[in-house]
Amino acid sequence: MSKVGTLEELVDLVKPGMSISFGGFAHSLTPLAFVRELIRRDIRDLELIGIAEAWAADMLAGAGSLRKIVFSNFMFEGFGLCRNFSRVIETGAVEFEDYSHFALASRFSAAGLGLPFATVRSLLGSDLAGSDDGVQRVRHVDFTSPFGDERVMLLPAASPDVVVIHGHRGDEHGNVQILGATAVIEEQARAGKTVIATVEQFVDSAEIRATPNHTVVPGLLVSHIAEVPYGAHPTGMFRLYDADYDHIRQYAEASRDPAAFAAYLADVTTGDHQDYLARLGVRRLLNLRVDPHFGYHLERTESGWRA
Amino acid sequence: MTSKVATLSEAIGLIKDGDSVALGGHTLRRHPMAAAAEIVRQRKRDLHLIGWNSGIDFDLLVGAGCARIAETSYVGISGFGLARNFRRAAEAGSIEIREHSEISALDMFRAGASGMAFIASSVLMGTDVPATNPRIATVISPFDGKPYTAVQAAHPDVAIIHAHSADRHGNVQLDALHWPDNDADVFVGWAGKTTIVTVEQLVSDEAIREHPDFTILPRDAVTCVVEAPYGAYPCCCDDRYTYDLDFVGDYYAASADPAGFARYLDEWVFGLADHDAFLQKVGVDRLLAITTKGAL
Amino acid sequence: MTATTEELMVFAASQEIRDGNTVFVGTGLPMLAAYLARATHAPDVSLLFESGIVDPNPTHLALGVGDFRLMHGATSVRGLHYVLGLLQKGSIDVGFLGAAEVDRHGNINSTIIGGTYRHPGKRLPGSGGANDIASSAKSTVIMCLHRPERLVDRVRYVTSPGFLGGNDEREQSGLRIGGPRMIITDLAVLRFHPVTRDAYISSIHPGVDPATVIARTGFPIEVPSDVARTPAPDDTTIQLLRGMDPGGVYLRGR
Amino acid sequence: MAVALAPATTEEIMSVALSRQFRAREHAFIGLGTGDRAFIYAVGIPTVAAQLAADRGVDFCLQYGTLLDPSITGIPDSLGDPDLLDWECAARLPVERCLDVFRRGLMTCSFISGAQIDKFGNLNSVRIGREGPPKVRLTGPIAQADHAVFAQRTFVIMPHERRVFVDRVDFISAPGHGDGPGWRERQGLPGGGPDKVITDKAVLGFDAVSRRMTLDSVHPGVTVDEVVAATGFELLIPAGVGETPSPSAAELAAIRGRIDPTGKLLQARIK
Repeated sequence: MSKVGTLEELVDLVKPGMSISFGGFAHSLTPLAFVRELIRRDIRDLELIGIAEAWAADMLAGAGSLRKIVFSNFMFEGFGLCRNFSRVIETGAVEFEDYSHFALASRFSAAGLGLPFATVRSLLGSDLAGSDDGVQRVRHVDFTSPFGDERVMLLPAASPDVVVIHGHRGDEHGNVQILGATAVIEEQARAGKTVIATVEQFVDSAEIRATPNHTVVPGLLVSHIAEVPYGAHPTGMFRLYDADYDHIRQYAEASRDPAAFAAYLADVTTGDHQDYLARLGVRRLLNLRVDPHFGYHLERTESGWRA
Repeated sequence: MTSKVATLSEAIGLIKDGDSVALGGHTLRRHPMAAAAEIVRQRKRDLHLIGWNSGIDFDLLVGAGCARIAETSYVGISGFGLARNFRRAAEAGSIEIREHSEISALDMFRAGASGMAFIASSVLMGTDVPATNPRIATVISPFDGKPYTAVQAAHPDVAIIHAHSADRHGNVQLDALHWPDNDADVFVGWAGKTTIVTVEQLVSDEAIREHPDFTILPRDAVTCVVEAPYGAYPCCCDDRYTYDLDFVGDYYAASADPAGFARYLDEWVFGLADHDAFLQKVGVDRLLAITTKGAL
Repeated sequence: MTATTEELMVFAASQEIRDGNTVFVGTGLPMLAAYLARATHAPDVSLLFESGIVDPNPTHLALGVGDFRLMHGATSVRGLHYVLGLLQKGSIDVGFLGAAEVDRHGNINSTIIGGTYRHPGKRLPGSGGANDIASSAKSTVIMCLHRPERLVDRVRYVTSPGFLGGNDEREQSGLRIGGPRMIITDLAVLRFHPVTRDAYISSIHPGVDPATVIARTGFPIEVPSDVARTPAPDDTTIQLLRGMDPGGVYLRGR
Repeated sequence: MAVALAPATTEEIMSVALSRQFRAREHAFIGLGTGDRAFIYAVGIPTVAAQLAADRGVDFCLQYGTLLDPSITGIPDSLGDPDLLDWECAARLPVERCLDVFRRGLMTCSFISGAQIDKFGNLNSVRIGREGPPKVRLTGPIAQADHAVFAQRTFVIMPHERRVFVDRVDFISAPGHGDGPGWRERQGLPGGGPDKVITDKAVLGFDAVSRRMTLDSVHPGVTVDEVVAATGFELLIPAGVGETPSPSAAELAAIRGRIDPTGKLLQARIK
């Protein structure tokens, strides 16, 4: 059976109530075409397990798609708070668990290795692993190493029902290649019960085999894959297109107010991804092109190039 | 170093009515189509078009009434057939055609690029071509007393080529050195008194300096550079994008008669403010469909 | 040429980096401090970013640790788990931390402002890598604004552990190494008593009135009459710094 | 067990006839024309002929436009420019070097065609109509003008029709033997000019003395009268004109099984 599907077919795999995790870090690599389609379908009651995919978290929080957020940090680097995310916690609309990056990444890593728990030193002494009314904030066990008196913290492995990643290119076998810093995508993909990939481009498998070092997630881990150009917009893809900072500013402004944000969501989820791109327009997409030397967008000024 | 970056409108504004204008590219490859459309948009007249293997670029300009002379070895729309606007103008006698073979056409650019007054060889002898073209004459070699064909150097008032990248100083690059027809564009570019280069992308100085051996025209050879993404569309652009044969087919159909072509011009050239508007009308989907799956 | 407050803070932070150190860097002033150290006295410093980027040589200023501008010239680009794993292994000499709220024992809160954990007045982004750095770097340098509501007796929520309740509480909790070395504010530099782990004023910035420092500290603190002044960067250093942030993205005071 | 093969097609007969013209060592130039019949004549038949000759041991260097010795088994689905970049070959020559191969006389043979040919083998791909604006404007001389000057021998491959085989072409875009004996020498043309004309009806050559076109052989099933009727000038017809040899079973098997299994070349099944 072919792993290749359309974006719509891939989103069909996500059911209400599932736990889900998205690849991405700050303003990069986030499968946001997938997220917009999730929101368009109004799939709710999801448990998001996330490290730094601020965009997925904030959009889904703002769309009311989430029942619970398990996370280590969501902020829009350079633009401040993720306001929808903050709002759903401040209003008590969702359950939540706080981790550090390493603690949560270690939970994914443990699941990927088939281990029952991760052993970390992070969270010792801090309030992250505290309790409220006798209930642990995060499931953990303070543990003394059997090889001495060293204290460590044990955290259960985390295996999301669905992990969705976005890559630079992939093939029909589900091999996914990603350039640049790949955040936690390797760990997430190994941890997921079902791994879904969207990629900027499909290429022939021979291309993949010629550059195996770029393959961050091998096809054996990926159950479904779709070609979705600009699938990370408004986040960027290193060496392909930069984050759309104008769009990010607009988003940050809209997210200050629930009504304005609802209007934003309605706009970006009208029609399918092709419609979304058509509304953005060719020039806007071209403006995100990267300089081939640096791999990110440069602005030309009278005196030279400005990042 | 002063910046040589210009808008397409500014660059094409350098062309005066009656100028000789050389266009790079060949068959359905890398013709400077965004520039050609802007020439039409600015309603230039009486141009003397010069090329070596011409196609939809010449046909568009001739069909729009911009040209008085067409000088090249071939005008056709590749697999589709004869260039219909060009053919109509030729048969109506509204355009003067100065014939070349491919070698003689390249020789005029090579001579122009390298400062030779002419290049003599055995091309075109015995053909009726020299009679059509004042640039071609017979010379008797003082060394062996034999006749040769002399092709006079071309120094077009304006030369326009489409390339892959350039920095703001005007250093122009192609993605690879050894694609077969690069050198023809190099000669065309060098030969111009004024040389306009449209590029897929303006890039940093560092990007150019990373592969200095890919620079086909140093800044001295270039008057201005213009960023025109998909600037060869609907022609192909090497490893960046392939041609849009559907678009070419529609063009070909529209060019079947003058009225149809006038509608084409209204819809695709005069009706659009600039190249950006053209791309927006073509649409993201269509551009993505022809874009090459890039190598990492 | 007079250094602005931000430039003074960055210079002070850069002085904490020794040549050959491995430094865990975040966005903003710490990033500039690390670049400055590398450009001056610590050419062999290695810089790590939680996004997985190892020792880049950026040409343009990055807006964050996930910014592609940080990718340029990196010696290695790995995952987040990989670089944070290096922390836990004990390979990081200095980690930089920002803080919405920090207390007299160097504990940091970057999770909530006001209210309780379950019902926060304002919810902040959360730990991210901060807790990991605070838990496992050999030493940390904290940078924050000197305001009574930010420099407090005890943080409302410990996102990133300092010395916890002081004395040897940090060690007792299982955190065997590390702890904050100093707090650099916009008014002063604070360090920690080796036994009690209480913060004290180590120096105040040039031109700052000791009374202001006392008034803007949210817990009782002394400023000795002979208190040292924080060393200011020379003109060359200031120029170097300004060249790193020509747009004044982080050095806003300019 | 012998396999019964369908009778040879006209294109197969033409290919085999052409293949027998080659010498021990050839550097042949094949243009990259596209479009149905023109493609079969300009690319398909020369390619098949060259392969058959190579099977017989002819040392063939084939040049397709700027590509040197591309792999024939890997002929792309389309000969458009982007596809040519992917066609495996020994070298992709800059077009300048490629045309210099002509100019230096390295090309032993080339294959050309046109809208008109006359009794001296002059070709026209520029215009129909001698004076004033053309009745029909054609594509232009392209590189054919160059091969016709420089190639040691050119092979003309044309459809045999009266309006194509004319007494005198309206415009010489690729020179043949001009107006007869000594003409090429007087013009200073280094190449040998047209050697054979292969049509869908016959194989024709040029008389060694008069340089006029002669009938060498008619294809199986074609009469001499039919050829004469399809020729718009007086053809020299030697006594006892024979029949073009039919392809052998081995040649047919090679064409259909190995050289052109999908009909790309001889049926223009190419994009």
